[in-house]
Amino acid sequence: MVLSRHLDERVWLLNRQGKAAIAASAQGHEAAQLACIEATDPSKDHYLIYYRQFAAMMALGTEPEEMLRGFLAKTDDPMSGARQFPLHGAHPRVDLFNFSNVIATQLPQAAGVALADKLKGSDAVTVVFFGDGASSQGDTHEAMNFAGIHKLPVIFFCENNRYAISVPLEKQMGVESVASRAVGYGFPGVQVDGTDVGAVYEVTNVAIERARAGDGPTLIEASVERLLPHTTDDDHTRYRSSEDIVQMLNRDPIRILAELLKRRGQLTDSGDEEIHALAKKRVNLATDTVDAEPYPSVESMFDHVIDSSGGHS
Amino acid sequence: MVLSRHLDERVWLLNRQGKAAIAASAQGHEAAQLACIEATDPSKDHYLIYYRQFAAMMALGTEPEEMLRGFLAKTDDPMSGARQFPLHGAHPRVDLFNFSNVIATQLPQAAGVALADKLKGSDAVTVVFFGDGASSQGDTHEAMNFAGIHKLPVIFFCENNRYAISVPLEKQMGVESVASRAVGYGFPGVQVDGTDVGAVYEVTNVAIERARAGDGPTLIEASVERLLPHTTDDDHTRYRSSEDIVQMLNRDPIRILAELLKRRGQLTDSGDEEIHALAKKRVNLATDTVDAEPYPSVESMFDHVIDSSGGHS
Amino acid sequence: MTERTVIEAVRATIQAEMRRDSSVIVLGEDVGIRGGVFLATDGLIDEFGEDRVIDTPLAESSICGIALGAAVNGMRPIAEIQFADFVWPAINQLVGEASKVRYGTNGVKTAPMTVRVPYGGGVRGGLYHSQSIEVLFAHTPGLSVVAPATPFDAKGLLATAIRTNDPVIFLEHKRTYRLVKGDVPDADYTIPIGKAEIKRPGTDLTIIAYGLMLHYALQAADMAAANGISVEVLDLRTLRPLDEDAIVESVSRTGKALIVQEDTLSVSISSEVAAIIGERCFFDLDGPITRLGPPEIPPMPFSPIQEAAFMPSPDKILAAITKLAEI
Amino acid sequence: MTERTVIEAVRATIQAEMRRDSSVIVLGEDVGIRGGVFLATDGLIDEFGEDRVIDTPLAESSICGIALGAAVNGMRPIAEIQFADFVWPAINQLVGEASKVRYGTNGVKTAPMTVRVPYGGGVRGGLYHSQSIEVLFAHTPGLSVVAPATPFDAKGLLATAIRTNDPVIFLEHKRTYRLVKGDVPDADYTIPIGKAEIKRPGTDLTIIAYGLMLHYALQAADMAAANGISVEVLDLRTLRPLDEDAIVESVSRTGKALIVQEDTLSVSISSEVAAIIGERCFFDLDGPITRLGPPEIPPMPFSPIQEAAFMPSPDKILAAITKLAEI
Ligand SMILES: Cc1ncc(C[n+]2csc(CCOP(=O)(O)OP(=O)(O)O)c2C)c(N)n1
Ligand SMILES: Cc1ncc(C[n+]2csc(CCOP(=O)(O)OP(=O)(O)O)c2C)c(N)n1
Ligand SMILES: [Mg+2]
Ligand SMILES: [Mg+2]
Repeated sequence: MVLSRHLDERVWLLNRQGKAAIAASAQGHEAAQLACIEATDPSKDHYLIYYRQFAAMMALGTEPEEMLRGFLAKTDDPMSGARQFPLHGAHPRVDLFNFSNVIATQLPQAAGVALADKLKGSDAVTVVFFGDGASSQGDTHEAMNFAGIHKLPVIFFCENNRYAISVPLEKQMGVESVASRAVGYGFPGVQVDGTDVGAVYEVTNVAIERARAGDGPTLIEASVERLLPHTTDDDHTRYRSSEDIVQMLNRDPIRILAELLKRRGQLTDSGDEEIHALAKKRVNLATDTVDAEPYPSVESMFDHVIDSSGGHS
Repeated sequence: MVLSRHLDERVWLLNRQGKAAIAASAQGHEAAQLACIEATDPSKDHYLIYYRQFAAMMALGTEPEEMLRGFLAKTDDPMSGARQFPLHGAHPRVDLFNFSNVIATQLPQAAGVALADKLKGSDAVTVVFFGDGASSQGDTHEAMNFAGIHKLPVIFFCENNRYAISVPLEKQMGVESVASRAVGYGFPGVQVDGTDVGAVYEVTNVAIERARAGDGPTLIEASVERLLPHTTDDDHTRYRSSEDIVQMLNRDPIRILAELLKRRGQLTDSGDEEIHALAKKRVNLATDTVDAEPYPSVESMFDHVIDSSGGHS
Repeated sequence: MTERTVIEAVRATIQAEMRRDSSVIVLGEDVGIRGGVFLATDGLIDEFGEDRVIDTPLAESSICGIALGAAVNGMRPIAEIQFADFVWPAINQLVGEASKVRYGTNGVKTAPMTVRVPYGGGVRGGLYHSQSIEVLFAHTPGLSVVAPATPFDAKGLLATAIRTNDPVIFLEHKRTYRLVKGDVPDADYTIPIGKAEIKRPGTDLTIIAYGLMLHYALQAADMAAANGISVEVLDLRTLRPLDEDAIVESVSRTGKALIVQEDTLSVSISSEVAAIIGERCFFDLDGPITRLGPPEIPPMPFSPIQEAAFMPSPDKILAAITKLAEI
Repeated sequence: MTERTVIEAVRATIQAEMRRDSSVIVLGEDVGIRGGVFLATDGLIDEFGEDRVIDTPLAESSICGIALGAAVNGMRPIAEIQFADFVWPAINQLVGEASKVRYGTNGVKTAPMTVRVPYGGGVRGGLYHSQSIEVLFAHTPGLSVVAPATPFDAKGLLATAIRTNDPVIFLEHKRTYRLVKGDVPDADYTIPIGKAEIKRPGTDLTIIAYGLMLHYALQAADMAAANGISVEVLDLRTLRPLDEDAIVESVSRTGKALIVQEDTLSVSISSEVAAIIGERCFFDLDGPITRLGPPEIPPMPFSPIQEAAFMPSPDKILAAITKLAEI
């Protein structure tokens, strides 16, 4: 979590330096992402992420160098070879992917992935991440409806940070909670404090067990804060009040967790500092390494448009 | 209701005679449609219908001749001049329209119509009709969500006949009722027996008052029976069990209403027969009239592609 | 060898592919017990069960999105869009997503899926059961688009489509379904995507067509032959990638090209074929590159009189042949 | 007269039209207090309020469907699609529905709506913030498609679009937003839809382009002039209906045509322009109808090196000019 935070901060710095074209940050979402992943089994489960899944990708074993290659558009970007925005493409080691920037397309795709597992008799679970903004899309409805009918092993994990770029929740929906929609599809919808690692782990665990047992989907809505503007191209002081910003900063999951551990005596101040120092060092190392790496060749952009073998099974 | 039924039957006959290319029937849906319309004000309200709205169109004052012109593709088809399937296009006298055969597109359109009324300060209400099948479409979700946010004066009137062509309800949704989804949008959802004119009138009336008062949308789900196959191109014995068909026939709203009125002493057997005889006569007259009418010219197919005036306001 | 209609060839091929490969599944509206509104999947649910023949809710975007998800997880889905006119809600999942899966993941993921789309008019379908929808798909890198016109081609190309490791849009002209019959080998065979075929050789001019228009072109060519004009008819069969070499070879030889199309001409397959000819056959051309299609109005009126006036016909094609031959 | 960028011209025009006609409303994602991600609607919510400047949920199909419904009930909505890449979910409401409202109701209903779509690449947008999406719209009867390349044209055409009684797809090239500046009259004026414009006269060959490519073509024409080649540059400005007469007039005069396009060439605007030339200029042509565009791969890589290699550039255009001039 701390490493993810430091690397995330570094990426914004690299953007300000003109090295990274664009970045969306997971700052504020880390606890939700990490705790959710913790309850899953990366050796068989599937993860359909979206652009804000920085911490989730790290939790799934992506190295800092690999993360940076995406942002710096280096040839060895593991997700897409620098064809796509950072975090887009498919992971080489775990079944984590994010085909596009187009909001909510991943939800029907997740239902399809889960359908295939059901047909294969696999007990793998598909976790699909999305924001509150994505909940407005027709695809979200269609995906949940289908998953409900077929009791598919899929977890709809909504990171509700109350904003779709600048559009606040009350302009996105006539209700308070995304989770309230689950009743309309015939499966449980749960709201959880997304800054609370324990709570998120618990509800995800229940959902995973339910899914593996063949009992169908769960919609989890984790309330989180988007600590930074939407992306490096945004300035949220244009549309967030200063009270909103102050309150939001109080819900930083890293501070919350550190304070909790300290209260419990599981973390000392110096231990905390050491963790941060180590993370910083790791980030520096990765930055130096990746900075020196090559960019993709022009020729490689012609690869993989369609199956060059002629494409027959 | 009786006239609608007889004319509807005639249309199927005309199809069997090779005169009407295709027909979808409202048989079984009549009570729901008529009672709903009865609670509205055709002088100002808007109606976005779909292909099964035969009875609704008649309740809104469409003459039998006008109905038949659509089915027989005659030049004076009031809705589209025979450019479209019957019941598609726009009505010349009331604000009733149905732009396309594409299921559920009318729901966002209805939200837009209602938005315009809200901006204009009009107290008109928009009624949009759709089937259970349409409830699965993304557009339905998006429309209800928007209408809920802006508390738009729109009534979502679902005629749930438990089939989307051959697909039964349990393959369309993981829940029992479409109305249950309304809670996810922040407005009331009501289930009503669509063979019961009084009940439908009641719930629609409440919804209309709510909408006119600026309190927002209502989702009404009327359970009805599709007494005939999906269209004249369909054969429902391929996919409906004989018990299902027998049970369904017991829910014929015309029989139910006639029996109720007779039980109450408000209708005699001979009175009933007379109504049917009159309706048949009217239908015969209309058929003869329209049969003799001309088909559209080839030249007229070039009209109204875009504003021929150059299109400036 | 069995004589089959186009729809019978389609059905038999789906069945054969499902027997051949257990990862082939079918999904769409009414594809189960109803067997599809055109009966392309008739009986399949009895043989393969509800798991592999899935009646979906009425929601095209998710039909294609689910097919895509299943495809990247080991299945070979065949999604059916009930009528081409209803494919628009699924454009985002097909053109936006499926086309770029392989490219956008740098080859890590692939989407072996076939989307069957019954299209075209002349069936009293009016504005919303007659549309041709090939343009955008044929424009999009990463997709293949196939449009067979005969039962033989339908079988060979559908087998290829299903076995292809990338998304294929498979267009079936509704009017040909029962109208067009032909001998189809019972044995397994495939036809490569991207290969046009000369369906009738000739020397004076080349007609380029696909789908229903192929048959009208062949009829017109017969009539022209009676007038001493020798017409070659090239069936495109695949709309992406176009078989540029076949087009260039034929037109360079005959010196004249007439492109016949049911779809609106503006910005269409016919435009691309004309552009290929204008660039690559320029020095061999003996006459203007000619196109014949419907008027530029929404396709197509429900009125039978107007529908007939809207559609290109053998007679209209013959007139265009005669005019071009005289230049 | 004020010097403005393209985006400033767009913003000022929306504001002027909203002042002129109270039925003009704006809706889309982030168009309110955020002013749109490109600031095309910056400040409008302050002047016109939340009723007329509506921040919608993230749902493009309904943005367009709601605009359509409002349009048939007396409003003149301007819907903003945040990036062209996200217009695919709305195809059904635009191509399927809006295009046929007037036709399908036999003229009883009309849909005076404008859909603003920021499109195009060269902005490090990768596969999903760089797309060109004009093809399907330009193919569809009932729609008008406009693609201005200068601040002057943006103002005149946007005013026309908003006042038009039918749906207009208004394409704004993202790369031109701040890059391209020009004098814009402060007074009200309109430019008719369907009229191309010669942006640079010449005699040896005609380049036909629109959007960002217009500017690259003008640069290449300048470079060619230094080599003694006189290039005419025709700006299409409207993609549906194409100004066929202007294309034919220019190419017939110069005898050679080079069509330059950022969008994938296959089945595109460039194809249609080539087809028009191949049919109507055949007897005046002195060389093959030539097209220059990107490679047939998904547009376009995020990698800056690959993005640059993907895009047509003034240098590549110059090379094509030189080659064609030598024939
Ligand atoms: C279909 C689509 N429309 C618009 C956009 C532009 N866009 C990118 S992110 C975003 C907001 C998403 O908000 P949310 O889903 O809440 O995710 P968050 O960024 O808050 O985590 C928008 C509108 C997009 N990517 N896709
Ligand atoms: C988008 C779309 N997909 C498919 C169809 C084909 N189709 C026509 S009616 C229908 C079933 C509709 O069922 P429902 O909404 O329940 O209405 P009902 O006919 O039962 O009244 C289908 C699948 C269509 N018209 N539009
Ligand atoms: Mg959000
Ligand atoms: Mg139904």
